[in-house]
Amino acid sequence: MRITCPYCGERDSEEFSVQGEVAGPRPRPSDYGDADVKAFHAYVHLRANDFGLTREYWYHGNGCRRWLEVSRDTRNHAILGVAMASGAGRR
Amino acid sequence: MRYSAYNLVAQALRCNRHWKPLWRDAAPRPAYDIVIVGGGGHGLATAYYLAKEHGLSNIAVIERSWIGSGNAGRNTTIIRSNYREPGNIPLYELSMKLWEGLEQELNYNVMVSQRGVCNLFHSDAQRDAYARRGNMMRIHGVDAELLDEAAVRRHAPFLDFDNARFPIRGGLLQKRGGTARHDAVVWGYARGASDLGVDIIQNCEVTGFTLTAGRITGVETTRGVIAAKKVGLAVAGNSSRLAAMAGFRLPIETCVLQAMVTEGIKPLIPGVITFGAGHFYISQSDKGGLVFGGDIDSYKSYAQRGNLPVIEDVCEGGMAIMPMLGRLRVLRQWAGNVDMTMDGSPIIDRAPVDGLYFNGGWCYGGFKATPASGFTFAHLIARDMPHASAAALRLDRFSTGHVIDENGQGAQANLH
Amino acid sequence: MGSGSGVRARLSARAIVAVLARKGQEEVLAARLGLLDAPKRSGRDGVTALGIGPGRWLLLDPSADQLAGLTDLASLSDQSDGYAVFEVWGPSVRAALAKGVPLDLHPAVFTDSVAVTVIAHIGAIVWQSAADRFAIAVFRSYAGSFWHWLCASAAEFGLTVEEQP
Amino acid sequence: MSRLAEGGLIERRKALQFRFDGRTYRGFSGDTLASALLANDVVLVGRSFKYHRPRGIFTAGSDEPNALVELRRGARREPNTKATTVELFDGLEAWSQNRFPSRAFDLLSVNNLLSPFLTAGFYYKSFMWPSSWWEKVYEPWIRRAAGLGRASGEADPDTYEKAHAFCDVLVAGSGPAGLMAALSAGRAGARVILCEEDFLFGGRLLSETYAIADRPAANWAMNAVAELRSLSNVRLMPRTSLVAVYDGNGYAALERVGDHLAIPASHQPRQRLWKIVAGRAVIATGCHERLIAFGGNDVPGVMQASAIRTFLNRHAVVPGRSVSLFTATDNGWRTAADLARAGIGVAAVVDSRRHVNPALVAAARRTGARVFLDAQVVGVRGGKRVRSVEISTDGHNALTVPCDALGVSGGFNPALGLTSHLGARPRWSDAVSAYVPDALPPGMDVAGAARGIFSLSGCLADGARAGAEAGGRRTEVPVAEGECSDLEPFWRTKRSRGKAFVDLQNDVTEGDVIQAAREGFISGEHLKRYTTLGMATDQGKTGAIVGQMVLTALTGRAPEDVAPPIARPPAVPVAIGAYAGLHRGRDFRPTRLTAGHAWAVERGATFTETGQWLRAQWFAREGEKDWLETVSREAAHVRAAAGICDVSTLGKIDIQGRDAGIFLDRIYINSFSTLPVGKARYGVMLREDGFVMDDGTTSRLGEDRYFMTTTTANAGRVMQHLEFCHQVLWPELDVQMISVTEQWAQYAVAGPRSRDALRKVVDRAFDISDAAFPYMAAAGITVCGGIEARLFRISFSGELAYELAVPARYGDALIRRVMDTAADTGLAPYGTEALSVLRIEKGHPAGNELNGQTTAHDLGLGRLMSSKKDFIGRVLAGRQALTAPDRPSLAGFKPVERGKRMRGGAHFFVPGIRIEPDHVEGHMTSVCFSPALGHWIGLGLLKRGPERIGEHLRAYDPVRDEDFLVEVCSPIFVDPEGARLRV
Ligand SMILES: Cc1cc2nc3c(=O)[nH]c(=O)nc-3n(C[C@H](O)[C@H](O)[C@H](O)COP(=O)(O)OP(=O)(O)OC[C@H]3O[C@@H](n4cnc5c(N)ncnc54)[C@H](O)[C@@H]3O)c2cc1C
Ligand SMILES: NC(=O)c1ccc[n+]([C@@H]2O[C@H](COP(=O)([O-])OP(=O)(O)OC[C@H]3O[C@@H](n4cnc5c(N)ncnc54)[C@H](O)[C@@H]3O)[C@@H](O)[C@H]2O)c1
Ligand SMILES: Cc1cc2nc3c(=O)[nH]c(=O)nc-3n(C[C@H](O)[C@H](O)[C@H](O)COP(=O)(O)O)c2cc1C
Ligand SMILES: [Zn+2]
Repeated sequence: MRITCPYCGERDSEEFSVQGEVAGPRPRPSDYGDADVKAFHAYVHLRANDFGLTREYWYHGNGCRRWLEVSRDTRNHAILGVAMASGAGRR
Repeated sequence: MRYSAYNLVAQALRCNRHWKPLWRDAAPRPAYDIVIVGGGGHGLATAYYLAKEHGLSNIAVIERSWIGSGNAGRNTTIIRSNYREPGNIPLYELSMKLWEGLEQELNYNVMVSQRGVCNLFHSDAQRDAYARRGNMMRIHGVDAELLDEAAVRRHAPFLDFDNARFPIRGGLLQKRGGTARHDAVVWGYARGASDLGVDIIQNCEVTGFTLTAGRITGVETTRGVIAAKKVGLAVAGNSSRLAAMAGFRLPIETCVLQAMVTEGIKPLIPGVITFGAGHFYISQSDKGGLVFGGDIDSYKSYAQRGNLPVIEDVCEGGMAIMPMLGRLRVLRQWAGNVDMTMDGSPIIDRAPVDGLYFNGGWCYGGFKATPASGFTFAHLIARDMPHASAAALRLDRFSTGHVIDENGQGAQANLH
Repeated sequence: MGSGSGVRARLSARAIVAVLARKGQEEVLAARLGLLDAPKRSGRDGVTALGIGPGRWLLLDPSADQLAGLTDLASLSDQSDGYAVFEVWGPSVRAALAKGVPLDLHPAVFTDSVAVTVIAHIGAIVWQSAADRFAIAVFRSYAGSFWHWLCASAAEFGLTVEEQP
Repeated sequence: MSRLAEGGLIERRKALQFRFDGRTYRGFSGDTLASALLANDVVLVGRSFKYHRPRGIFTAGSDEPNALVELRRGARREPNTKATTVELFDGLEAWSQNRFPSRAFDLLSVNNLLSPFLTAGFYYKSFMWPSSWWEKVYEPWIRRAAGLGRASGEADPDTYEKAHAFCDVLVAGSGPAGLMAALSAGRAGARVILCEEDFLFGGRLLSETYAIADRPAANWAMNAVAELRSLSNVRLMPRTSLVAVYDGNGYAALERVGDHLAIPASHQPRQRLWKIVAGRAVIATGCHERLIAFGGNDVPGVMQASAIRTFLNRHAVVPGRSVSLFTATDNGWRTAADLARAGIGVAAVVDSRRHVNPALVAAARRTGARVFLDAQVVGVRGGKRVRSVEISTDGHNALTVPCDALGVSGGFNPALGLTSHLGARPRWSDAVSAYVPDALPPGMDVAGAARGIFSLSGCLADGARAGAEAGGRRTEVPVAEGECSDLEPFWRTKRSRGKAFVDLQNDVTEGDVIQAAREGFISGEHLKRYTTLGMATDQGKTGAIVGQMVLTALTGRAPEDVAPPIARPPAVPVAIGAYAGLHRGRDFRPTRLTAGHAWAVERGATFTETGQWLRAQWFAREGEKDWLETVSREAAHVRAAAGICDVSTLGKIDIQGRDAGIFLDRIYINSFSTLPVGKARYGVMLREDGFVMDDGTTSRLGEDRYFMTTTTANAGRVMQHLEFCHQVLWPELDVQMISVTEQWAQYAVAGPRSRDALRKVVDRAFDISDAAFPYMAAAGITVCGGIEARLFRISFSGELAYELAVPARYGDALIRRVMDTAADTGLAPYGTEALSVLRIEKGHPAGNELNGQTTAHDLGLGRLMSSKKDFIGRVLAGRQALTAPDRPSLAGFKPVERGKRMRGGAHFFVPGIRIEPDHVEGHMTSVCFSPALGHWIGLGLLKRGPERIGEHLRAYDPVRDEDFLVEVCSPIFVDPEGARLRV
């Protein structure tokens, strides 16, 4: 698989590690009670795991050390877009 | 048709003209008491045990393609119950016991080969971790032996003890572990279930659910709506797709797991051997091919194929400990889509929708669980109560924190 | 190693300072030091800057002057001891490097490029220190393993080791 | 000898000797092992997989199902090697396989008689009675009988390499299509790689008697290759198979660098795996001629018609004195014509078609061959070699025609495997009666016979087209001699005598297919798996489709309704060694060495692997009887005097920026923004799921600057985590970080005399007295006369201790200097094992406790959890199961009978209570012999551990046959007040 890092250019996926699906923004805790647990549970564990278009966090660890957000098609591994992940998981 | 020595001779004398289909290739009927989605090992075993253990008969297994086309038909066939977590051991050990009687149970030889599973360790810390695991197994009545280096040398003298980057210090051996003939497991359960009246419907994809007042009343398929009082999901890598149809999300990401087989050779290695300082495990099939694999291709995929880096990684691991593999040739590489959970352990539980039951999250290790998964899932569906051996495999364990994380990797699916 | 000398190599000692732009200061910093915020070789006044990530550079042999007064623009971190830098050249240099460098080193493609990458499982930074002359920086703990890889890869062409000038 | 007096692409002046099954033969440079065997009249080459039937040579290429041999001897033995792909070299040795005792007389050929029982799926229906026999009798027997060749069982002595290549256009295959594609791309200046698995370029052109541009085709090919070779933008790679296609225009190719030599040349690998990134690829891999299912189609002497032409035209080998042909294509006739031209008798040409180009028929008749149209071969006589064929024109009566070879042409399967590696499925083409590529992966094109174009002029033109479309330019297509290439599908002879094979290597017969269908295996994939059709080393390239078509017909379907089983990589089998390249044995992974490594080696250290690092584990002294004595001595010495330990492998991260403190507050469970400059603090960080991720000390070196340390094992993961948190979660923070693990060599200097020892190197300007530099102080200093350094007063051992860091180039010099100058303080090196003893004695958690399953509370660190701020993991650490009161938590243990040696991994039980899962109280995580206490001690996780001090428990360790009582105690065994730290 070849990933075009916005900084480094096209590189083999070997240089990257993938963390998994972009799970939406990190919830903002309020009182650290049940509601927060529920929100964090969804954020940390539950995944759409889409058949088709998905967004994943890839880390260019053997490159520019940037976290990237990669849009891919899980049916055929086609890469549809790569962007710096800055702020994607912001609250 | 029962298989017996007599029968084999009789058939041979009649030029093998009178064999019957192993299972009926059924067309869907409008309604069933229970519909199991997924004609892999787990779905078929579930149907078999529903009929056999719970006396139910109005059951269909719905498979979108041919039975066994999923992970059941593409795994590296390792069976073992050498787990560490108390939530896991009972299920895998029940499975092991069922494997041990399966050919008689099914009157079908699934070629269970208990030639041992040896997990190598390479450091003192790893030895202690394996001792912890072995002890936990023994406490659960499971066989486990901790081998020192000398014992490993006797067990597998061809390993590279002297020139290894990560020297082999010993191994955890489960002698009862081994392999089974994966396709035969599918066919054996299909035959058994079909003989007990289960309809096995191939080329029929579930595309949705019908619900009344929040309760499942059936499945929509590419061959029409099929009504059902209860629906059980056993679709492995496709779990999340089915869950989405029913309106919920799972703690699962579907990743690629690859495997390889070499050209067939005369017997070379005993049982299963796994490398503890890299990603590599290997066994030899009855046909002579060395079947091996390693880590998952950690990205999400439904494509049933992987990429080169993992293959290189696996072969490097192989050459790190078994340099005699060098000239043996990889004949074929393939992959499956594995349902990786956030703690690396499976789920057998009621789904958050009434009438729907969920079995999945088997990661890269559900083949060995096939008999027990079917057995306990059938129990859950028939009795609406979890079977004791699968009681810990709950869906809500992620929100309560009762996770079953064998390797302590945490909530990242592809790390398990 | 081998016969002939299709590949020549030497270890090169350089002062290396990592310059990491403070938040929002990337452009100001780049302008101040004449840097390109890209995986390129850049810099002026005798300093070579290697772009290793957005807003991140390694400066080779910078002078104290150049580093002075950057406090609000950048965080500096001395990396002179963190890397072993190898220089390799010779008629077969590309053929030898191809055995591990996963980059297109064709003269028309890899010119003023800097690439942080991985070679034989070893993280590395690759650039051209002169035409047809490649510099490869690896973390110093890997120097032995990297050298071993280089020898194995260059052996068929003949490898000559040159002393540092 | 069956060698023609002249002709062929062999070098008759270069005679080569080789041995097969112990006998010596001669061949020529340019031969394959197969052609050389045939030239020596060796027709019987091996025995088949299941029935042990005699087998010969069926093809002339990598689609060979039968002629598998064990090549080379000793550790270089390669089982299952296709004789048709082995380039002959002087001294080659090969043996037939799967025969006992010999190729000519094989005892297991009784299986042939048992064959009514050995049909599809027989394993699954049998070997069940009595059930206890399975493990002991049946399975071992099945395994012994299975497999073909024998592996050497010895380490492969040769080396392998991997390499990267990049190009605009990658062309696989150098037949007319591939050559034209390469020419039109190459002439236009594109960067072209042309890889060809054969040792000569030219593909079928080397085997045919066509003319191209009025020259013999082989000459045209050589000219084309010469032109390509003259282009600097074109790279020609002979002996290189394109083996796989991966995502993103990635291709893998296997170059056989040294396989044509007895042993690889010096400094050369045996094989090289190329990883190629290509803008475009043109797959021009040709086609495989397929077999026909008829009785005896496996007898040695039965061959592809096209293979006969290869042996004849390229290798100048006579495949038989009198040859018959059984064909459904014009290709069979062409073979007859070539044979006749070479003066070889053609006994009969049997064509299944009623209508055949009259010119072909007339030509064949002129050679004296008997011609049968609308006819079939229904049987082959001969055991170890064809003696005659039985031909029937009406399906009932047969006529026997003597001959000693039979060429078969049942049609062609485009070699399209590579086009389906990314999942694309081919489609059926009625026009050529074959599956042809349909949708293709991005960037890939297919040309020539691989695309179902079977005429020479068509292949030339198609190659030119593909090359042009891939970025080349239109190139003139040379005029080729017209070629007849009609065919009609023909799969099987009805009512034939004897076994009709559809998979020669796996011994799958037409009968097996019929039986499988009867048993319900009507999906092609089921058929494959039930019968093993197409699963052998040739992947059924010549026959599987015939079996599939038999099934298709039986089930009343048409070929377009079914998909043939998918082809997977590799296109040809690839040695495992090639995928590993250099990374085997000790070179499996790189080794990381600290700056002080050489010094430790000189001091006689024993090393241990920690991730990729090697760390000194202990420094044995003469006379010490075992490691335990050494380690105890080292640990005791630290407590008594002073020790020095290389801790450079700890992860070190330079964290700067205005918001560095805030950032760390969010990372750690405890607070760091409040840490004064010049101070260090122990910190614990969680994963977002609430379990402990890592720990370490982090110091504040300036208002905006922190220096974080991580455990060696987690250094990479923590760095990645920090960058995630910064870049993804809180990009608004002004924080910069970079690993400085490699920049600093760091030594722990510990023990009551550690300050004295340090004073020998710390420059006088720096006061390191307890008052000036108290516990948890951190500062930049200089040592040895002006060398920049960092000093931290932190302790893992519980003693007065420091960690001293210097730029790594001084790491070696520093330790030598300290050891020299501080000799009078008794300073002695200690390794990781003593380090571990010291920390266990102090109850500090490390790897075995930071196992990813523990919470801060479990480790007794719950009090550090701030309730005043949000931090990673805080919310989920509050989950019910993570806060349950009876979670196992950290406690200390000592054996009740003090002489006992405790073991990590033992489980705790209350004495007198049954050993069963529900009664497990916890387990021992770390143990050591404590020199301070004079007995073994341990740390463990025990339910309500801290409340149970004094209780006796069983430490149950069945895998090591141990079971004795231990006493629960505080995890801090030495100096619980921490007085020794602050002196
Ligand atoms: C390469 C590889 C190696 C492995 N090695 C091992 C091993 O050595 N040991 C081990 O224990 N485990 C192993 N596993 C894991 C194991 O194969 C799986 O965990 C297990 O097979 C999953 O259960 P199953 O058999 O029911 O799944 P599957 O066979 O995948 O069954 C699921 C079925 O559901 C069907 N389906 C999906 N969606 C629908 C729908 N909408 N409608 C109808 N049907 C649908 C699928 O077509 C499929 O047939 C391996 C897996 C892979 C991929
Ligand atoms: N007369 C007929 O009926 C008939 C039928 C089919 C083909 N043909 C003839 O066959 C020829 C087909 O030409 P073409 O160029 O398409 O094919 P080709 O068979 O001439 O060449 C294909 C080449 O690809 C190589 N190859 C195969 N797989 C490879 C791989 N994975 N990696 C690298 N190399 C690989 C082969 O070794 C071969 O040299 C024409 O001459 C055509 O006339 C004739
Ligand atoms: C245990 C096991 C052994 C296998 N042995 C062979 C083999 O000997 N020959 C072969 O061609 N394929 C073999 N395969 C691979 C299958 O052909 C096939 O690739 C795999 O089941 C996945 O299916 P797919 O390739 O159709 O997707 C084996 C697979 C498994 C799981
Ligand atoms: Zn990058």
